[in-house]
Formats: sequence, structure tokens, C-alpha cells
Amino acid sequence: MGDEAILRVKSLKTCFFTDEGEVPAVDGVDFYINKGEILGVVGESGCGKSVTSLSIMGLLPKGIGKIADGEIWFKDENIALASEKRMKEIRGNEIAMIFQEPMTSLNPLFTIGNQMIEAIRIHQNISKAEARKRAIDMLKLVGLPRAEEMIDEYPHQLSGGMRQRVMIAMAMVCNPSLLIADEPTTALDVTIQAQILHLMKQLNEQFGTAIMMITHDLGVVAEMCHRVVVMYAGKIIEEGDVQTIFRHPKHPYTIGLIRSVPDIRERKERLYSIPGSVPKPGSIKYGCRFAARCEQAFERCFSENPDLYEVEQGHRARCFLYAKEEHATHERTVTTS
Amino acid sequence: MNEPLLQVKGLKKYFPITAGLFNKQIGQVKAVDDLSFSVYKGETLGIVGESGCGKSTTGRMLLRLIEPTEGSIVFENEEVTKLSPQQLRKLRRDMQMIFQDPFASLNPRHTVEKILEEPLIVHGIGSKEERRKKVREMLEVVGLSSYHAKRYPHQFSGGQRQRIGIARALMTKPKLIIADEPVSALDVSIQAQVLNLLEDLQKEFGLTYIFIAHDLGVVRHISDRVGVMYLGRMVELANSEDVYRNPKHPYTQALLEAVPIPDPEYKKEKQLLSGDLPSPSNPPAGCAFHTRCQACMDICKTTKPAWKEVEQGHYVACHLYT
Amino acid sequence: MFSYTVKRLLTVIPVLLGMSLVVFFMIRAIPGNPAQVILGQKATKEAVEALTHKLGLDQPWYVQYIKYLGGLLKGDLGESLRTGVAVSQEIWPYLAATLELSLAAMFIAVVIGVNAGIISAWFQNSWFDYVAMVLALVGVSMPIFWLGLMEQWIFAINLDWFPTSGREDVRNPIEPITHLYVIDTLMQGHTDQFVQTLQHLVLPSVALATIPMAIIARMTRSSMLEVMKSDYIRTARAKGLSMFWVVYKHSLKNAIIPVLTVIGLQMGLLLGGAILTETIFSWPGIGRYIYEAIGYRDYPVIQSGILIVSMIFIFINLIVDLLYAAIDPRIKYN
Amino acid sequence: MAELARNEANIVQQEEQATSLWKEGWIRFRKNKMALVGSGIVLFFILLAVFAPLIAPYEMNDQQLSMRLQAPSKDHIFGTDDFGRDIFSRVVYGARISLWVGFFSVLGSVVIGSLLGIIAGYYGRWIDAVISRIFDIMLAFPSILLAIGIVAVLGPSLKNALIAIAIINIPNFGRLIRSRVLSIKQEEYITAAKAIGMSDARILFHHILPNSMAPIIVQGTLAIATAIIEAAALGFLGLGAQPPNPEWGKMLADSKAYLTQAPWTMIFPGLAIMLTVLGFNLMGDGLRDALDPRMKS
Amino acid sequence: GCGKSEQTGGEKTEETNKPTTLVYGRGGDSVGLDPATVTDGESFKVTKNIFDTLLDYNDGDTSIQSALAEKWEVSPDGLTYTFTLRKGVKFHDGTDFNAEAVVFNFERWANGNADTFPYYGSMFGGYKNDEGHVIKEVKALDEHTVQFVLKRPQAPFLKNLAMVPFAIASPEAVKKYGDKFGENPVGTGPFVFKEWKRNERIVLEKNKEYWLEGHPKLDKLIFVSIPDNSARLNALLKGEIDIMEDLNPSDLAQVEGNKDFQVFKRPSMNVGYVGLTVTRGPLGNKLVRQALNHAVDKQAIIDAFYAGQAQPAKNPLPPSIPGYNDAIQDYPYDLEKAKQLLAEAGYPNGFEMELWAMPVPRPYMPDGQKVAEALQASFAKIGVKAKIVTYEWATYLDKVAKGEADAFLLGWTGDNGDADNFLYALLDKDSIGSNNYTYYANDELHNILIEAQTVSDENKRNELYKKAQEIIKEDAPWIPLVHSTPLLAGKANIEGFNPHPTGTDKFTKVQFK
Ligand SMILES: Nc1ncnc2c1ncn2[C@@H]1O[C@H](COP(=O)(O)OP(=O)(O)OP(=O)(O)O)[C@@H](O)[C@H]1O
Ligand SMILES: Nc1ncnc2c1ncn2[C@@H]1O[C@H](COP(=O)(O)OP(=O)(O)OP(=O)(O)O)[C@@H](O)[C@H]1O
Ligand SMILES: [Mg+2]
Ligand SMILES: [Mg+2]
Repeated sequence: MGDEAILRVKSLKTCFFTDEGEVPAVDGVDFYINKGEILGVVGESGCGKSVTSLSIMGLLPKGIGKIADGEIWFKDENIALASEKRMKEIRGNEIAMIFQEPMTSLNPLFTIGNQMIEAIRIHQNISKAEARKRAIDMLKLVGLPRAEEMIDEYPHQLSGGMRQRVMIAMAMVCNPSLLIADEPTTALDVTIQAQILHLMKQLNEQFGTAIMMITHDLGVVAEMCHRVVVMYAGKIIEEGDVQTIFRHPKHPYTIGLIRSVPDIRERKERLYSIPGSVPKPGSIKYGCRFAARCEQAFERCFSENPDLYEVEQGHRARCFLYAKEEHATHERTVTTS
Repeated sequence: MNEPLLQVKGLKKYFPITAGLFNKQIGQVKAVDDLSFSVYKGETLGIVGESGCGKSTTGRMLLRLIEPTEGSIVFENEEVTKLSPQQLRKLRRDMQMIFQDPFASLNPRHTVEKILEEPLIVHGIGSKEERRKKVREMLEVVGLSSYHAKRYPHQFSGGQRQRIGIARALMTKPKLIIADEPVSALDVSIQAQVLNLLEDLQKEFGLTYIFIAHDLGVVRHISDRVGVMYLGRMVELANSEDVYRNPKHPYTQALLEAVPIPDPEYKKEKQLLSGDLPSPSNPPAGCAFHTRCQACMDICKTTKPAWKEVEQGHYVACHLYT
Repeated sequence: MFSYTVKRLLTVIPVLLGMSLVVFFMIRAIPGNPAQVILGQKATKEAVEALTHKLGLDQPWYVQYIKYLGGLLKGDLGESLRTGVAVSQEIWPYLAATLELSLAAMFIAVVIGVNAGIISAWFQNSWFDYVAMVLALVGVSMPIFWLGLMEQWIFAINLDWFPTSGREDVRNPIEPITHLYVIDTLMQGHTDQFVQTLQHLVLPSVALATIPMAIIARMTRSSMLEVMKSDYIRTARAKGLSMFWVVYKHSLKNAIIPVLTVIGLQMGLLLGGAILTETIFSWPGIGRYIYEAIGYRDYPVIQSGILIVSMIFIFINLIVDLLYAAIDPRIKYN
Repeated sequence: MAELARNEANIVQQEEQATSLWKEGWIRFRKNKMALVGSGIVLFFILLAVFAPLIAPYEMNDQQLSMRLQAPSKDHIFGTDDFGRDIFSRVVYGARISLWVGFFSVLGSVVIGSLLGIIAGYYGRWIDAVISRIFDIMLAFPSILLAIGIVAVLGPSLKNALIAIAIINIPNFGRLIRSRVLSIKQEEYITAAKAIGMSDARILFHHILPNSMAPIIVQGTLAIATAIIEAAALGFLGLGAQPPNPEWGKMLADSKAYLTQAPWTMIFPGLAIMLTVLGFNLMGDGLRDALDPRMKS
Repeated sequence: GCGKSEQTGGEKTEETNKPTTLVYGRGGDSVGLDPATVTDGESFKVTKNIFDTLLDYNDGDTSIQSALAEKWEVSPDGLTYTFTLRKGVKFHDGTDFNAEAVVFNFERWANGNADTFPYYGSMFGGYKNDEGHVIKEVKALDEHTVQFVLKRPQAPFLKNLAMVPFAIASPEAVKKYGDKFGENPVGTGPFVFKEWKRNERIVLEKNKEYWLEGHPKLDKLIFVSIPDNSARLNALLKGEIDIMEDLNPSDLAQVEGNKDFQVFKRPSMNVGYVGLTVTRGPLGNKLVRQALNHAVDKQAIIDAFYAGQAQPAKNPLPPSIPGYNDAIQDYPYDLEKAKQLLAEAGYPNGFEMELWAMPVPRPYMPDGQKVAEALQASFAKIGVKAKIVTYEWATYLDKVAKGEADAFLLGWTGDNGDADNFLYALLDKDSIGSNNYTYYANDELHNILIEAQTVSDENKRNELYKKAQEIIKEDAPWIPLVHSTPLLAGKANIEGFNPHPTGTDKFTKVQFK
């Protein structure tokens, strides 16, 4: 599988300089995305999803955060080390990104067309008129009505859903091989969310664009993604294909997460809930970061850092329960209700 | 069901849109447009709908934090809309509110103790000693510790803050609690904690809830009955089971279908709603939903559908059921 | 937009009315009879009384006020008590002098301030940022009258680079057309005078520019930082835009809006508040004109002068508001 | 089950002290180097002012006409002025005047401005309209002219200069507080307070006022800086402190004639103004970052 | 357009290569250029050069010399004055100067009032139909002879005629411009009015037809206003102006030390004093006033704030004026004596009072505040605590005139060099409410001063004035401080500039070397 990988992140560590010193927001993250694949990245707020994506794009706020360690292989290039010039070429062209807030992600003072044409002309040496045509085509492609008029309108004249479509159009305009979508639908209403997800899936199928889908909504993951990585407190704690993760989650956190989501299909008697709350980044020095909230934690969890143990082919979990040596003793099956 | 605790009839709120030098009114936002429902003692009435459909406005009008434009609200046989400011303050002992944003709804400069004590002070309940004691008890009830009393809101996590908000609402032992999206700002794992807490408290204190949310799963989980709102109107109201298993209104159906299900094997055919939510300042004539409705008929474009009980306890406003 | 402008101008009326009332009473509360002042220390009592009567200063205040207002409505700003010349006619050269000075100061302030702010924000926490912001803080802390004197001492007296005071070389006087000498000399094609005009402008306008420059730099910086944190800037960068474009196209246009307010405000302040600088550099400007009129109790000049300065101030703010709309499509004044 | 739910929240517990926003602000402030430098400068001048009699080597008004306009030397480190008075001593005593004017004029503006601002912001309607118009009128005046006018009416003296400065700064505070009140009124915790049946007065005094304090303190500190310059400007025009008071602006005006012959008479008082003002500005900036991160502008 | 020229040194004529434009820097602008209607010195400085008077003062003092009138005769009873006018003189507008023109001017003034022609009224006792009007009639005997007939003798009549306000204007121009004559002055003077830019400059050009042969020397005379004394000095040092007035005494050394510049000293005809308002508190006591007189070290003040360019005053009028009583001994600087007097007056521990300081510089008081500070320090030594108070100038005069000040600084520059213009104007009880700010009233003094006004015998008059000064010295309503020498500075190559004691200078003979 690895050979098809378009992006491969290796022990990425990203730190922020805060009042408490250098705090790792992302701490040794490994994952890959295959060509044409939709990878879901789930996790609760603050676990480092956005930071991971910004690290890949090389868009960490300068002077505030930096990649402290690790490699980011895009195709055959470690872009963690790439120059700003090279990154400019990659951004928007080979890796595109869309953000959570469609309301604020477009510059309010420029027309849609202006912003799209700009995106095209940075990477392609074509005339304004041509670029404009491309932009209109793209807007049509993402299902916007009145594309010809809309291109001269300002963002505030569009609804949230329309803006997110514009964002997608802009991201797709150079036909990137990877699209990073950071919670693209969180700010939208369900009915609109459904439209956008549908659109993305369509684009993925049509153009074979790999998508890194960041979300905290397990429903979205289940519906969209081929493979999933689950993040917790700056680390990936479980990884596997979507069926496996939802059917046979291994890590206690993943299990808890899946069980605590109310289902619209039927009413559970009582929700399962993970006790406690997410630790602040950098606050846990030793052991598994989930140990304090974990019902199955044992001594080792508080003192040692677990690795990402392979549970089966392509399914890994960061939990001592699955550490190879002790695999037998702590066997445990979990079912989602 | 027993007798209703709260009865709402024909409730409306039109916000004026003003402009210009003399604040001339140039239009109005029909935030809530003719709402009628009842809430029974001990139940949880869920209200769902997309953003801007008037859920919060409704919740606030019930407490008269926003003055209704029209309509009646009867709480325990008292007409809320006619109360004097004095009576209103008394009413607020019995009706309380939990807010969506656990960050904004607590005064950042007050200690938790002060925040929780204030409802008691305002209503002149107990001596200082008694009040302090109550505060500590209440903290334990919502799952915090008494030593949290001296801290300030920003020293708590979102979930903890929401617990403080809940504790504040409970201080005066209200009968009805209006919870306006109490969990939508929280992470899934914390959301479950708070939902569980709310359920526990309901049992313990015999509370009645109006639970406002846009997450259909959450609403289903917590509500006995569910009302679905669209553009200031209620389009469907029924038992939670009925709404989710047997949605009648095309909007409800579409809404339920749009919700992503956290189960990769559950594949369903979706009929996506086209288009966006119309603006409440300029709602479509007739049935407000007709612009996006796949079962739209001619009558829908001109005539407002009536609010009708089509099955036992199942109300729908749709021309399909006339 | 037009109707908005009209409406805004209408709201100005009560403000101006209030101001005229305040000024009217304030200057009459200052002890001292204009007639006495005009006639000087040596005037006889009779002469003073006669002049008081002639100027109508022995009438009840409301009569005087109503007359003044009546005049204003007809566009009559009154006549200077001292010179007998119509204020409307007399005021322009002073106003022009101040305008020229303020515009020059603003030009310096904006060009340097905005760019310093941008670069500081772009290279946040760099040495440039650090130095620029310390300088800016020193700038806002500067008593400009002191700065003006120091400039004179160093650059005019010791180094002899610039003239010490005035607007022009008295030996080579400029024939005024608009009274904005930069324009006048250019129109007449008198390069030597043009250069002279600029030389005269340098010291006072630099002194005047200091504070606005500092404020603008700080404002631009913080506004830029705010904007550069925003989602759409991240979007722009994610598109692969170079930092230069991001800064000068996407960020600047957004960040400039609060800066515009400051520019408008400061421009207004310069117009009426340059008294000290005008005094130090013997600049025949409106601030000094009004200040001296206070000394002479020249009521019409004070009243109308302040009113005009304030009107310009308000007018500039209106222009700033309209500029917002031009920059920001979200703002629609209708 | 219920028990479990209740204790869930406590599982991850960091033993934290209760820290109010004030305390947090203080902690942030302490880390801000520039702010500390500013506070240091301000403290320095406050100490100068307080211990002026101990620090100043000479009586500030001690005229020695034989020692006129002496350049800085060991005996007179800042030189002497045209009365042969020791400039250093006068600058030291001048700190008293400038700080006094700065502080009390701002206090006056803050008290009156806040009162008007609160009334306007809280009661709204026509009261707001009237007060806001008054602010508009005052702000439309070129402030230095307004100050000059007020002093002309009252007569030039330090006290009257202080009053004039206080008056011209009223609308700034009034507007600040008004807008704070308006925005705090929109905060959800105010709705929450209303929802528990709290009276308007209590909301005003327990919620709105305390939450307006931070910007007042920040703005107040910065306003002291401005007020010191304004006082010096009035002094420079001869409309402020009267002789023999060693007000810095007045000292500048008095020695303007000696600029070429005895520049030290100008340099030191000017530097003193600049440094003090810089101190307050630095401190104000630091306070803003620390107390009111939202107000950055 | 404007003539282009080299930057510094002004315009230079081709042949001689010496500058012919003189720029005169002064503190303020003129109010108007019709000398009869204005009262301010800044206006007179200009009109003096546009207009001529019948008679003029001699250089350096206030004795009389001929001007437009070549000769004059006075009848023995002192009631008839006959003037023979200079022939061939033309106004700048080309009309002839003649007796009719003189009559026209005097008629014009006499028909005015205190508002229109203030100086006329005060110098000639009123207007046409007034009781006190001195001039009975002005007649043109022929083309070049004018006769004045007075109702009663007026001692300073000739000196009055030489005052700038009574300059002869072109009747045609007066008729033509009416109210606007003040902006379009036409006279017979050495310079022709060219342009006036308010608050900046007034430009005069050479009157090529001037009656004084070979004069004026300059082609152009420009008056510019630079309010601030130091700024004006800077302008001079930088060559922007050629002469500046009101040189700060403190800058004297600097100018004197610079060989490119020279200092001009204007002969003193002024007095700077501390008024002691006799109606206020302790100051009502003569002994207190005398004590304060003893407490002032005038020479020290002069050294510090007049750069030595003044002489200590003991009388209210300067020594150059006839009638000055040099026999009077000033109160010596004697603190013990002062204390003793205070104790005698019942204030052994002194008292508190206000000391008002002038906010504006005047030749007799270049820096009121500083003098006040020095006085404050002096008074403190005898236990009198003086609080320095100041007001904006107009307010200051207003309040002082109302008697609101305890002790106050003020001064006076003589208009015509007559003792009456000092003693009566400043200290007679008739002048209370106008220029007698101390509210000092002494009937004996009053009688003497009134008598002196009508006596035409010079010696008799002088005796009366000397007596008056003794009374004033004893009553001590003032502390006379100084008779200052106003300082001007100019380029070293200026010639023929002799500042006149009246403060208005004619530039006819001024030129660059
Ligand atoms: N600019 C920053 N400065 C300091 N810390 C930061 C910054 N941005 C992010 N962090 C820290 O990095 C951690 C990870 O943040 P990140 O934004 O990646 O979370 P996320 O998983 O995207 O959460 P969300 O679901 O809320 O978007 C957070 O705990 C946050 O405190
Ligand atoms: N004070 C107000 N003035 C004018 N319009 C208002 C006001 N408050 C709410 N509205 C409008 O009323 C409509 C309903 O608002 P409301 O807050 O009740 O919606 P909601 O259903 O709670 O939405 P959300 O899910 O976003 O909280 C919206 O269109 C909103 O813009
Ligand atoms: Mg994120
Ligand atoms: Mg809401």
C-alpha cells in the first residue's frame, strides 16, 4: 500500500512557543495518504488536527509555531525541508486546502472571480480571460448556479454553503493531487453539509484527488472516508480502514468516542461517556496521554509511552493492551452497540 | 401525559429592520412566526432546526428576555406576556435557562461561588451561610467539587463550565429549564457527560426541559417529544419515536436523511435538498419550505399550510396531509 | 451613497449648532472687551464705548447670537472685528496654509507610517519591528513643540539646511492663486519658488507628522497582524500566493480600514491642533489665526474659524466613511 | 451510574489556585518587558516627585542671578536657567506638577466621562442621543483650541489647565465606556443575569461596571500620557502653571529664547516630558496587552 | 509674476550690486493703513513711511523739524499757527499736495468721532462740536499756506501735529476708497503702498518723486510679521530679514558678537513699572508701598532681563522728556528699611498679595513673567509673599483697569514726548478707569497737572511737572522700574537707520553699504 502513498508524514512534531515554553501541539505523528484516497482525521477539539494540516502546508504562523522534528514526504520530496519558494509552487497547485469557516475564509474585499483567477494565474501561465473562463467552469463544476454572474460578486453576497463551494472550486482549480479539508462542513447546517460532502465525494471520484478530511464528526468519517486516523492530544492513537475502526475499534478512546455519539436511528438508554477532559498540550509528561481518563489503564500506562502497535494488517493502535508481548493477557473484544 | 406546564399559542417575534437617520423601519425579520405548542410536566421537549430558524428566539421569548410581538405564553395558569417586571422576576425563579456558549454565559470576573450565589441573592433566598452551603451542594450535584467555588470561569474546561451554567440554572429550584443548545459547543466525549448529567438531574429534581439543539442525534436521545422548526415556523411536532421513525413533513424527512450516520456500512439513498435556507426577512409566500420541497404543489406556493394534528399527538404543517 | 451623504451632512447640523452655541458663549465668557482690545491700551473710554456700540456688542446676547446664526444661514461668516474684513474672505489663505502643511505632514506620516507598520507586522518580532515600534512609541510620546524647537536648533540654525520659519522667502514672494503654494508655484512654473516652498515645508511638516506617523504605524501594524491571522489570509497563502502579494494586496486592503479612521482623525486634529507648530515655525495657519483672534477677542473670527475647522474635520470623517464603502463592498450606505 | 456521571468531570484535575482575570493580567504584565520598562520609568518619576526635596541639590526657586545660564557642570548637572536656578532641581520638582496634573485631570475625565458613558449606554434612547451629541460636539472641536478657550475663560493657572484638560478628555472616556456598556449588554452572561431575575441596577454595578474597568485603566494610563503633554503645551503657551512653578512646558517656554545660547535649558525639560510620557505609554500598552487583550487596536 | 532673484541678500541692482530691498521683521501685523483711524503701533510703523505729517520729529528725540510744512509761525497768544507748505509735492496717486488737502484732512477728522478717529479726539480735546475741542478752525490762506486757529493755547500743539496719526492723506484717494482707504493708503511719503498680505507682509516701493532729493535710498521696503522674538532673530541670522525689532535682551551678546550684524538701540521714551493698586488691602497704605519700593533691586533686574540695556527709573517719565525731575532721589534698595516701614505700617510679618505679570513682551518689559519672578523673590525677602498671576493680554488689561490686581506690571511708551502724555495719562485721577490703573487719586497732583496742560510757557510747565513728580514719589503708587532701551538688530551693512524714540521709524535715509 505504501508505494501508492502520495503523502507520508513521519514522526512529525510541531511546537508552539507559549508562555509555558515550547509546547508540542503535534507530537510524533505518522500517517500516509494514498492516491485517490479519502483519509479521515478525527479527534476532539485541540488534539492537533489543524496543526498537522498546517504543518503539511508549511503555513504555521511564523515565530509562533514551527516544525520541530519529522519528515513530510509529498511524492518524492521532503517538503518539511522545502524552501518557501518551492512551497509556494506546491501550495494550491499540488496540495490545496479548504478551511472550516466558509464565512471568513474568503477575502471580503475582493470578488470571487478575482480570488479565483489569482489562484489560477499563480500557477499557470495563462491570460486573465482564460483564467476567468476556467474559474467559471470550475464554479459550474461545483454546482453553483449563475456562475457567470457570481464570479463578479463579493463573498458576503453568497450564503455559507455557496462560499464553501467557491472554496472547493478554488482549491480544485489547479487540479491538485491532494486536498486537505479542515472541517469543511462544521459551520454548515446539516442539509447544506450533506450537499458539500456529496460534492467532495464526487470530485474525489471524478478526479482521483486524494482528500485528507479533518473532522470531529464520526458520521462524516463513516460516510466519506476510506481510511481513518484517530488523534488524541497531539498523537495518532489509532489507524485503520473505516470499516475496521467503526466495527472493531481497539483503542479505549476510540471505543469511548464511538459509543458516546447519540444515534438518530435509535435511542440508547444511556450514553457512554469518557470521563474527564482533554489534557492541555504539554501537560502530560509521562505515560499514555489518555491514561488519566482510561478505565482500563494500568501502571505501565502512567509511566511509559505506548507505541502504535499493529493489531492486524493496516490497523494500528497506540495502547499497551496491544503491545506485542502482552497481547495475549489483555485480550479484549469490543463491540459497538 | 399529564397537564401542560407551559402552553404557547400563536407566538410571534418580528424584529424590525431599521435603517437611516431616524431608524426608520424598512422591513422585519420574522424570526418566529406563529408558534403553538405545550410542554408537559416532567417531559423533555426537543426543538430542532437549522440555524436562524428561530429556536433561540423562541426560548428567550418564553422567559420574556425578548418581548414577543404577539401570542400568549401560559406558565402554570399565568399569562407570562402580561406580567409586570416584579412578577416577571418571580417567574424567573421557576423558569431557568442554560446557554449555548459556556464561555460567554459566565461573567469572567466573578468566582464560581458568586455566580451560583447570585440567583439566591437576587431572589432573597437564605442567609449568607445557607447560600454558601447551597452553592457547595449544588457544585457536588453537577459533578464538580466544593473547592472549585473560589475559582474563576476561565480556569475551567468547556464541559466544566457548562456544568456551572447548569448549576446556576438549578439554584432556585426551577420547574422548567430551557436549554439553548447546551452541548453544541462541546466535544463529543464531554457532550455525552453533560447529556447524562441533564438526564440525571431531570430524574432527581423532576425537571421539565425544553431542549433546543440542531443536532438531531442529541435531540433524539434526550427528548420525549420533538418539534422541528423551519424559518420561524414549526413544521412538525410529535413523539420523538414518531418523528424519527415516521417523519411526515418533507423537510423533516430531508433533514433526517442529511444527517451522516457514524456507521460505514449503513448506506442510504439520500435525496439532497437543493438550495439554501431563505432569509427570514423575506420568507417565501405560502409554505416557507416550498422553494426546496420536492413534493411541492401549487397550493404550497400560495397558502400557508395549517398546523394540524394528523395522528394522535403528531402535528404537521403540510399540505400533503390535508 | 448620495442619500447617505446627505443624511450624514444633516446629522452634522445639530452638532455645528451646538458648537456654535458653545463657542459663542465661551468666548463671551472670556473677560475683556473686543473694542478695548482693538483700540489698544491707550484708547479713551468714549472711543471704546463708541466702538462697542458700533460692533453691536452692547446688544443682548440672544440678539447677537440670532444675528450671527442668521448670517451663517445666509453664508455670512461675519466680519473680523479687528480688520473689518469679511471672515469668509480673510480665512482662506490661513486655511490653505494649514491645509498645505497638514497634507504634507499627512503625506509623510502615511507613507512612512503605513509602510513601517506593514513591515513590522510582516516581520513581527524582528529587529525592524522592535526598533520601529520603540520609535513609534517615542513618537507618540513626543511633545511636538519641543521637537519643533529642536529641529529648528539642529537643522535650521546649526546645520542651516532649511529655513527657520515661514512659508516662503520674503524676498522672493509667491504670487498666490490658490494659496496652496506647492500648486501655485507649479502652476506658474517657478521652480525656484517650488523648491523654496518645499524647503519651508520640511521642518514643520516633519514635526507635525511625528505623532500621526507613530499612531499610523502602530495602528497599521496591529491591524495587519489581526488581518494576517485571519482565515482568508491563510486561504490566500494556501493558494500559493507569495508573502508580498499576501501582504500588499490581501492584508493591506483589509487592514487599512481602521487605519483610515486614524488618518481621518489625525488629519482633523492637525487642522485645528497645529497651533503650537504654527507658532514655532511662524506658519500663517488657521490655528494661529484663531488663537490670535482669541487674543484680540475677534468674536466672528473665532466663531467662524472654529466652525469651519470643525466642519472640515467632520467632512474628512465623512470622506473616510465613504472611502470605507469604496473599499469594503460589505458596507452599503443606503 | 449517576455517581459516575458526577465524578467524571473531576478525574483530570490540576491543582490550580483561584486566579481572577486581574491576577492573570498581572502575570501577563509581569512578563512584558516593555511594560516593565515603562512602569520602571513611571516609578522613577514618581519617586523623583515624592522625594524631590531629598533629590534636588538646590531649592528649585533659588535665584542666583550671578549664575545665569551656566552650562551643565559638576555643580549643576543640567546647567542653570536665566535666573541662575538649578535646572536639575527644577526638573525634579517639575515631576510633581506633571504627574499631579496628569493623574488628577485623568481622574476627573474618567469619573465624569464614565458616569455619562454609563448613563448613555445603559439607558439608551433620548438620553443616549443627547449625551452622544454632546460628545460629538466636544470631539468636533480641535481639542487644544477648546482647552485654550476654557483656560482663557477661567484664567491661566495650573488648576485651570488641569480642569481644561479634564474637560477635553471627557468625551473620550464617555465614548469608551458607552461602547463597552453597549457591547457588554449584548454578552450572554448579562442575558443570563436577566434570566435569573436580576434587577437593572444590580446588573449595572455587579456585571457591567467591573467588566468595564480594564479598558478604563488602560485608557486612563494612556490618557495620563496625553494629559501630561497637553499640560506642557498649555504651559508652553503660558496658559498653564504660573511662575515660579517648574512645570516642564513652562520651563521650555521660558527658555525658548536661549535655545541657541543655552540649549540645555530646553533639552532637559523636553526630555523629561518625553520620558515620562513614554513611560506611561509603555505601561498603558503593557496593561492593554495584559488586561484587555481584546482591545488591541 | 514675481521677479526672480538670488536667494539671499535681497534684490540687487545690476550696477552697484548692493541690495536695495529691506525686509523689516516685527512682532505683529498692522490693523489698518489709514493712520488716522488706527491706534496700534504696528500700523503706524508702516503708515509713517507712506505718509508725511506737517511737522516731523528730529532724529533721536521729539523736538520738531519741518516736513510737509517748511516753515511755521506761532502768534504770541499761542492761538494762531501759520504753516508754509512745501511746494511741488505730489501724492502717490499723482494729485497735488496743497493747503486744501491739509484742510480736507483736518475737516475729515474733526467731523469724526472717537470711534472713527480716536487719536484726533484725544490729542485735540474732542471733535467739531465738542466743548473741549481745541482747534477752532483750519484755513487755507493760499495754495501753500495753512492757518490753524485755536480756541485756547495748547502747549504740545506742534508736537501733536508731528504724531503719525495726523499724516496728510490724498483727498482724492480718501473720497475714492471711502471705508477701504485703510487698505489702499495714498500719501506723500517716501514709499508707495504696494501689497498687503495680512499677517504676513506689507510691501512698499520707492516713491521716485519723493520731495527729499535723492531719497529714499531703498527700492523696496517689506514689513513681515514674525510673532516670536526668537524666531525673528533666527530669521535675521539666516538672512531672511534685514532688521528685526524687539531683540530679546538675552540675545544681545550673541548679535554683538557677530560681525555680520549690528545692534540698534532705540532711545528710551518709556517706563516699565509695578503698579500698586491703592484701593487694595495693605497696598492702600503709603508706607507699605514705600517699603515695596525699597525692596526692589532695579539694577539687578536690568542686568538680568534687559541685558543692561535700560536705566533704573525713579520717576514715571523718562529723562529725555522735558520736565523730568532729576533731583529726585530714588528709594534705595534697602531691605532693612523696607522691613522697618512694613512694621511701621502694621505688617511686621509681611503679607500676601498677587503680583500680576504681563503675558506679552513689550519694549519696556521684554519678559513680564521673569521680572515678576525676580520681584517675587525680592519681596519674599521682606516677608511679602507674592503669588504670580497672569491672564491673556486682553483680559489682563481689562481686569487691571477694573482694579482687580494688587500689584501689577505694566508700562508706557510716550506718544509725543510730552510729560503730560505720561503724568496725566497714567496717574491723574481723571485717568482712573482708563490708564490710571492704580486708582491713585491726589487732588493736589490733579490741580498741578491740569494747570500744566494750559500753560504755554515751557519753563513754567516744567516746574509744575517737577513738583508733580515729587508728590508721586512720596505717595509711591508705583515702583518705577526701568526706562528701557528697546533693542533692534540688523545686518552690519545697514546705514542710516536711527531708531526713533516714538517707536515709528522713517526709512527715507536707510540704505545698504
Ligand atoms: N497559534 C497557536 N499558538 C499556540 N498554540 C496553538 C496555536 N494554534 C494551535 N495551538 C495549540 O495546538 C493544539 C492543537 O490545535 P489544533 O488547532 O490543531 O486543534 P484541532 O484538532 O484542529 O482542534 P479543532 O477541532 O478545535 O479545530 C491546541 O491545543 C492549541 O492549544
Ligand atoms: N435582536 C435581533 N434583531 C434582529 N434580528 C434578530 C435578532 N435576534 C435574532 N434575529 C434573527 O432572527 C432569526 C432567528 O434567530 P435565532 O437566534 O432565534 O435562530 P436560532 O434558530 O437560534 O439559530 P442558531 O442555530 O444559529 O442559534 C435569525 O434570522 C436572526 O438573524
Ligand atoms: Mg482545527
Ligand atoms: Mg440559537
